[in-house]
Amino acid sequence: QESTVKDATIAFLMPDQASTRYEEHDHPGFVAEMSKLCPSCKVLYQNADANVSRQQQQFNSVISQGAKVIVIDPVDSTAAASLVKQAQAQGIKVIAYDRPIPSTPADFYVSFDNKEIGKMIATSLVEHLKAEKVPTEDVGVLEVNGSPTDAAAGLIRDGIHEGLADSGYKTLAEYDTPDWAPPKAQQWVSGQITRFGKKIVGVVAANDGTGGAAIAAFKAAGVNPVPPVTGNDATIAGLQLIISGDQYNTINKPSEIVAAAAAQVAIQLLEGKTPKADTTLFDTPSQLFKPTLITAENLKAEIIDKQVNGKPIQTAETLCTGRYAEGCKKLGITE
Amino acid sequence: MTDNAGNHASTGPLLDRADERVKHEAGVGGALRAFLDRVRSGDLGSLPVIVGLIIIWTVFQSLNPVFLSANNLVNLLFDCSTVGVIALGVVCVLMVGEIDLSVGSVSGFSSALVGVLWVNQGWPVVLAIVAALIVGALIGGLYSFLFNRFGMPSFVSTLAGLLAVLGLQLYLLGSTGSINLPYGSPLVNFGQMLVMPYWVSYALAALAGLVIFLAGYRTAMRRKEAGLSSQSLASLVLRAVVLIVILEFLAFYMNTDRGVPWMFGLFVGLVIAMHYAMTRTKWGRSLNAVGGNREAARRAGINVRRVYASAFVLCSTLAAAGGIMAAARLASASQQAGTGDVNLNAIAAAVIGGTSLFGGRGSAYSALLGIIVIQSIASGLTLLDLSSSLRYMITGAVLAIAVIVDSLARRSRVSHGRA
Amino acid sequence: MTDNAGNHASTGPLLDRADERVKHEAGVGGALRAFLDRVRSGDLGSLPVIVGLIIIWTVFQSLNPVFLSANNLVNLLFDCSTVGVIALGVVCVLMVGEIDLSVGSVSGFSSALVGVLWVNQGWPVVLAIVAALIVGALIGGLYSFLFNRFGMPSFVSTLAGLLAVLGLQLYLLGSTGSINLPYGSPLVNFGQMLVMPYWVSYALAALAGLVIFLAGYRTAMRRKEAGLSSQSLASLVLRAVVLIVILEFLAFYMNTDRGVPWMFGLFVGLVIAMHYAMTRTKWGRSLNAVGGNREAARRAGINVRRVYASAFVLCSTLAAAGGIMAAARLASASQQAGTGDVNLNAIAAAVIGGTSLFGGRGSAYSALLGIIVIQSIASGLTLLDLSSSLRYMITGAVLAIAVIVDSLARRSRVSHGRA
Amino acid sequence: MAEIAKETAREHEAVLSLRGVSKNFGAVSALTDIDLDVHAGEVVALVGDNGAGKSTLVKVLAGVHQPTSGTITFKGKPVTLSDPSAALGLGIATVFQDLALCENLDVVANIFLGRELEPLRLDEVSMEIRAWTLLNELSARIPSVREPVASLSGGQRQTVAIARSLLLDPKVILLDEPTAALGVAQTAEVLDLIERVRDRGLGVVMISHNMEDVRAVADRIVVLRLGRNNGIFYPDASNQELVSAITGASDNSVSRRAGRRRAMQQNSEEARP
Amino acid sequence: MAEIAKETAREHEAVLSLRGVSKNFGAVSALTDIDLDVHAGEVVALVGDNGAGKSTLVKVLAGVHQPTSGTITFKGKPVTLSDPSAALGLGIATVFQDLALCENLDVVANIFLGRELEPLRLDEVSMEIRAWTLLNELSARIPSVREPVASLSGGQRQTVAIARSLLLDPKVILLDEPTAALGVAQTAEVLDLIERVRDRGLGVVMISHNMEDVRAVADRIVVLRLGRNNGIFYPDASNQELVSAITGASDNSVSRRAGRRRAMQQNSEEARP
Ligand SMILES: Nc1ncnc2c1ncn2[C@@H]1O[C@H](COP(=O)(O)OP(=O)(O)OP(=O)(O)O)[C@@H](O)[C@H]1O
Ligand SMILES: Nc1ncnc2c1ncn2[C@@H]1O[C@H](COP(=O)(O)OP(=O)(O)OP(=O)(O)O)[C@@H](O)[C@H]1O
Ligand SMILES: [Mg+2]
Ligand SMILES: [Mg+2]
Repeated sequence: QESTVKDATIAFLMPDQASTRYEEHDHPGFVAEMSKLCPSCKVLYQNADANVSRQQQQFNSVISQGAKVIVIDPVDSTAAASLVKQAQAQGIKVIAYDRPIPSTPADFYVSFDNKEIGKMIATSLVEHLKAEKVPTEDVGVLEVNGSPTDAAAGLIRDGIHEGLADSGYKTLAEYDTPDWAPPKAQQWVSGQITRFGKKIVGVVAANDGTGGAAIAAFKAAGVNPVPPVTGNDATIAGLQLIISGDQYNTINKPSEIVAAAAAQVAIQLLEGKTPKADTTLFDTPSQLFKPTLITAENLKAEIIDKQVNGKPIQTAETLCTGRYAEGCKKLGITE
Repeated sequence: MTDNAGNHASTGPLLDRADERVKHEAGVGGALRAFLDRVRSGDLGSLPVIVGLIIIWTVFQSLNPVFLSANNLVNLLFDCSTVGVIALGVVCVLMVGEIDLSVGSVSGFSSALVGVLWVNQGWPVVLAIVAALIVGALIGGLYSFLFNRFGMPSFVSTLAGLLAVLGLQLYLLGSTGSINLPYGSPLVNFGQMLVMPYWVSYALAALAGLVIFLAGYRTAMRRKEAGLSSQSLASLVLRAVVLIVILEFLAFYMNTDRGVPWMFGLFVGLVIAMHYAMTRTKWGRSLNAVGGNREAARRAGINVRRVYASAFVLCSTLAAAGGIMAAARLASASQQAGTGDVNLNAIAAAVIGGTSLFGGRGSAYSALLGIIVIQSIASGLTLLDLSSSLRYMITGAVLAIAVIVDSLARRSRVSHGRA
Repeated sequence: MTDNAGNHASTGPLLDRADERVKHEAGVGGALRAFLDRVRSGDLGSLPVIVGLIIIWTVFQSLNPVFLSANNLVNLLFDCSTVGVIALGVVCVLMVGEIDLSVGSVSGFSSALVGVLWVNQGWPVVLAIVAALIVGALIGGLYSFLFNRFGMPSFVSTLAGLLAVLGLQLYLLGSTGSINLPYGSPLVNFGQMLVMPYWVSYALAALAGLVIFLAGYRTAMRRKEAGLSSQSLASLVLRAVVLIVILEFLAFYMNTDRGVPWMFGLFVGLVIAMHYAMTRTKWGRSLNAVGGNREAARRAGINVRRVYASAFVLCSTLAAAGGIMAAARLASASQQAGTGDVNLNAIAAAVIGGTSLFGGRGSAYSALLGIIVIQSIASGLTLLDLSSSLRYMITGAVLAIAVIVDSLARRSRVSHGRA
Repeated sequence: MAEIAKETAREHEAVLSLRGVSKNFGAVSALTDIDLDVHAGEVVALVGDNGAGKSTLVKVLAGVHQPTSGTITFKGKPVTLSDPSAALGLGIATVFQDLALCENLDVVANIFLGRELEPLRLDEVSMEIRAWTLLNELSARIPSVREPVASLSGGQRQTVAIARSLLLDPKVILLDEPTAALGVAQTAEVLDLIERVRDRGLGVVMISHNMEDVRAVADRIVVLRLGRNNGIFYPDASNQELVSAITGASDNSVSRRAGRRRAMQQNSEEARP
Repeated sequence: MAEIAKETAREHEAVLSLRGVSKNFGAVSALTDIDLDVHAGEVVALVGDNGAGKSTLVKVLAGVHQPTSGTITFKGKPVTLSDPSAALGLGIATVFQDLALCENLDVVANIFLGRELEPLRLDEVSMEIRAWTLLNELSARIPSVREPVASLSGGQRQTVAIARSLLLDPKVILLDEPTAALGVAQTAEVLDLIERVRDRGLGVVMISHNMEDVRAVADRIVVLRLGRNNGIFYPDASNQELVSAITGASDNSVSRRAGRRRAMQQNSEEARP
């Protein structure tokens, strides 16, 4: 269903490199949908590398290049308000993507909900612990958050707090990982293992990188079995750790779906239509997608078997290399 | 001991032209020939960096014609100003052979402070800005205390400062994450849209040329009177005219779009003031001397500690100013402000512009030139659709190329014995 | 011109004790007195840093008794090794008065390379490691080419390298983000759990003392024979015994937990090798000379370019090695590896340990001491429940305090005319 | 040691006087118990072997080093010279052996370092004229005063350092081997200059290894040896006397060399018909 | 200019010879069209005013600077001295005026810099012994050879630099004001040393401002003036002759000073009863 819009320029501004999703999933997904809807349109892609002023620069630059719609995943949700104002003053539409822009309503908002993600991984871990009948007294979980200077990490942290709040499990200690750097997370978790030893019954880590680091810390300390560790982003490394039984869960955000939705909204805005909204968040018409929680149980169904844009999220070949082949067999991914 | 200065104006060779081994050229033609000589021997000042810059601009323009559009250049000027002011402070500490790794943190902290005091606490904006500048100055004062009193290497003290001040910034913004500065307030307008009225930009361009000419003329007259060699009137006029033409053209080109940002005007004003201070005041002399040979400066009776202190304080204060400008530009004081590559960019701008890390060599203009190089690369690359990995690689490569020209020129200067 | 070395052993004062203005002390008591004299005059080597370290340890231990537990110390040793190896390379470039800002990127890139070649491409692990080290060396080679051929300041070339290599790392890992290194593989075991068998650690501790004693004894004999002053047997024995006792105790304490990690053994081995190379080989002499006075070294016929090249190559290679060790420790090659504060920590470790940023002063041990200081602070703080903002502030403050002791000592050395 | 007639013409109170000054560097005692007096209108030559402590003594007087013990009296008042600016403030100008110039600055800037004309708007023209005047007075041949000092020859630098010290109106001038790198003409100018400033009533301390120069301008010759006072001589002391005070032995390489040369000359004279 | 008898005893081919060598630094021509020959077993003294270009010439010969034009011939073969190691490789050892020592290294390390014994396991004991021997030969008084050179006095450093140059077995030694900072005893030793190496058949170029020293050891005196050759003299030339070649005028500050002093002495003698 090709649109009537021709030759428009649309910008797609992503925030950082902390996970590969933006360049591996969001951007390709957006471009794919766009080329279906409007083959003559031009998509400008930029990644701000977690730098607010660079994002501002990129924002100005795409305006100079004649972008009429800007899809932005803000590095700093609060600071992006001025960008929205600036664009809207020039008649340019802004779609907030992934992270909301609370103080100034954008024209539309499509997203997975970061706070929800935090809550999901935490709740899932708690349920798992309860199912395993881990007692709540005298033990607790560690919480490894994202970068202290990253607003998205703050949202995830809030979600995790919510998820852990009434679980009965104490939070033994929590840590904001500078720059999301796994080595820092590892060093911190190692320290906590020395401190709390067997008291640690689980780790809520805000992404797969820090989760993997927590696992490495346990392995290095000779803890066996490793207590359940969460993750987020469904990276290959994270999925493989789930396959090998080292990591408990991760979050799959089939970003292609959200990206495609953003593309559709962008075209509708260009056509002058009002895109259909599910709900309104921060005065912004919004469309929210629910991420999927991945554990060993549903990994095959959600990652290998489910098709997004005609291809699976990951293939068995990429995941089941080398020492993961065995785990794959156990989960029924490969024969 | 004797005091018979002046009145050598009689006959014979000029006072400073007595040595027969030195070739001298006179008049406009002579000035040109001397210039070519200097090009050949590699004594070029900032010319090589400018050549590097022109190469970069040509390449980016050919890749995307938006690059040299007035609109994009105006954005470039806005973006240069914030880190540029920080780099200007860095030039000061580099001049004395020290370093400040915490300029990024200090800039972020001062923006947070302005946000908290102004928006959250309701102070008048001017007071908030002054408070932030004072706090910046105090941080610099602390470094200079650690340096002068304990001899702590500035690399270590400012690294500690980097961490501690970042902590303060996070602490200040802790509950809110980031604070939006009110849109439409004078500060935000200044950072985002305020440009000079056209006539002001034209007038300033003309003024610059005029001042250069008058200062040159006055000096030339005094030198002539005193029996020293002096620049010819023709070459003075030529220089002033060329300068005015270039500046007026730039102003005109910017004025086809929004115009010249006041923020950039402030930056250039600070650069010029700093240049004056560094070259034409006793303080600047001391700065150069301490950077060149600390012990010699001390033996000349210079209060070395005070010079260090002034450099550190100035650097932190300018970093704070740069941070406030960045906050104005972004209309927000955020936790990310000042993190990431602000530090490295500010120091790199100074170094790329030609200021030495080892002290005693540098100029205020190096901050201006260096930051324009860095921001041109950044801006040029945002106009190309590149993945982050490619962007990093290309930024690195372009940076190296931009500096190779300068390095080669400096090399030839060394081989001509003028390092 | 003459060649009558040797055989001054007859009568009269020793060859190097002829000057009556110099006080000399003999024997064990004398050695002690000389030591106290040195303490008073501030000529202390690494003692002040060690004092700073002890202060930090005491404070952290009193805050959380887990800090000095063998378990935590073993973790500390593991963590020190990775950045420590990088810092060791940084010492090399600092020695010649240059800098390498890209060690972090290079370490991250080499870990990515090992991940890709070994895990994804199925190369044998040793080959992958060798390939990564070679690529590291090539990067260093490129810097030295830019430096020697174009005279590009290393600050700029390695800054460009920082960006370009980071781009390469992102590109390599682009499709996967991060690569898990297989648990249970020898590399990961090496990085995570491999410790020395108890007898090896005890034997190595004893060996160290023995080697020190024998080398000292041989030198003392040769010096005595040649008519030079020499250390007394008693003081040699004393030193060796003290060293052995300390080392054996440390080994014993570590062995109450897991034991001494081989990775730390590798690090210390590299430090000792580098120390030997820097103090006892012609290359090390050249490194010191070039760092102290480049022109003097050149006039002495030293191939200055080769010395710079060796420093840059060694630095990048060690950075690559450090990156591989970090990947082994984390069991993963990730996009974040080497970013963040790896650069700054590595350079800071060298500087805190006492290596000068200006060249010509430093030692391999500074990497060891400096990284222990930095990691002790980090480790001590992980044991306290602190918010990020407080953590940053305290890290900064503790860092400053740790170095103040050294700075004070160095100051007193200057005022005693031994800077 | 001979009395000289001029003695009475001079003020008797010393401008600068040292008592029991010692200076240790770690285990090395560079100066031990030094006494020294400098009167107004007097040239005191300080001589001694290499490493005798002459420069250390000058640095103590210039405030560069602090003495380990001992007292310094300036115009009758005890003073502590805690740093060079204190010494400069009292009117003690110094030309250091290692010159202490800023290589990155040009000649004018070096000459006026620390005492620039018009702090807020340097008067470069007047400074340049003054610099040329001073340099010409010293017969220096410097191609341009606007080149950094790094490009000057050894003697040119020394001239710049001397020119520096003449700028203020000092009470005492300390010259540490001021003519070591100078050409014959420049040396003659400097010796003239020393006599001129002496005649203007300044106290001058000059260090030199050139006995001829020393004898030419000095009113009193103070010998240091291994960091200790080793006698005071007057210009009419014989070379032999001076040299043996300096080297601490009458049989030294100087006398041996002189002896050898005499012998050779005699030989060749005898060999000639 | 007088002939000397020893002439025939020497080899006639020059070890080192320069033709038409010029060197410009930017707009300054430091050397213009210099010709110079150094024979084996000959001491050539290079004299000239400050800034005459002597050190520049030595640096050209040592490979530190590349000449702008002109040819250098070593043992009859034209050579390009592209860097100091090329010159050292040919056997040209140099003591520079600015000494070129590494202040952060100790005396032994400086003396042996670039030619350490046993590259992979420095033989510190032998090096130290050798260093003491060399230094004692030069009558140096150095408290300890294990202190960094930074703590040495000016003369001590110069001795270290001279000791350095004796280490290799050079064919030609270039000495740029080797005795400027030396005490009387050390100067005598160095002059002795120059004669010894000359007698061993080495070519020696010595720069000095001390005419007495020059005349004492030089076989030939080459005068530079403002970067040009300004005549060749033999040791028996009169002081007057030499000085006017150096300064370029027979009425110069040296002769004026000498005249004044003579007049004064006569006055005072006349005044005496
Ligand atoms: N690197 C350089 N750059 C520019 N000019 C230089 C450089 N080196 C020397 N000169 C100039 O060349 C001239 C000759 O200097 P040189 O050092 O050879 O003199 P010199 O004869 O050794 O004098 P002196 O007796 O004072 O040591 C001087 O005028 C000096 O200013
Ligand atoms: N900063 C220092 N640290 C250690 N020792 C020093 C220091 N300065 C000087 N010395 C020592 O003090 C002694 C005296 O040095 P000084 O420079 O005063 O000698 P000098 O009389 O000036 O000799 P010269 O005639 O060679 O210039 C020397 O042995 C020297 O090694
Ligand atoms: Mg001296
Ligand atoms: Mg010279």
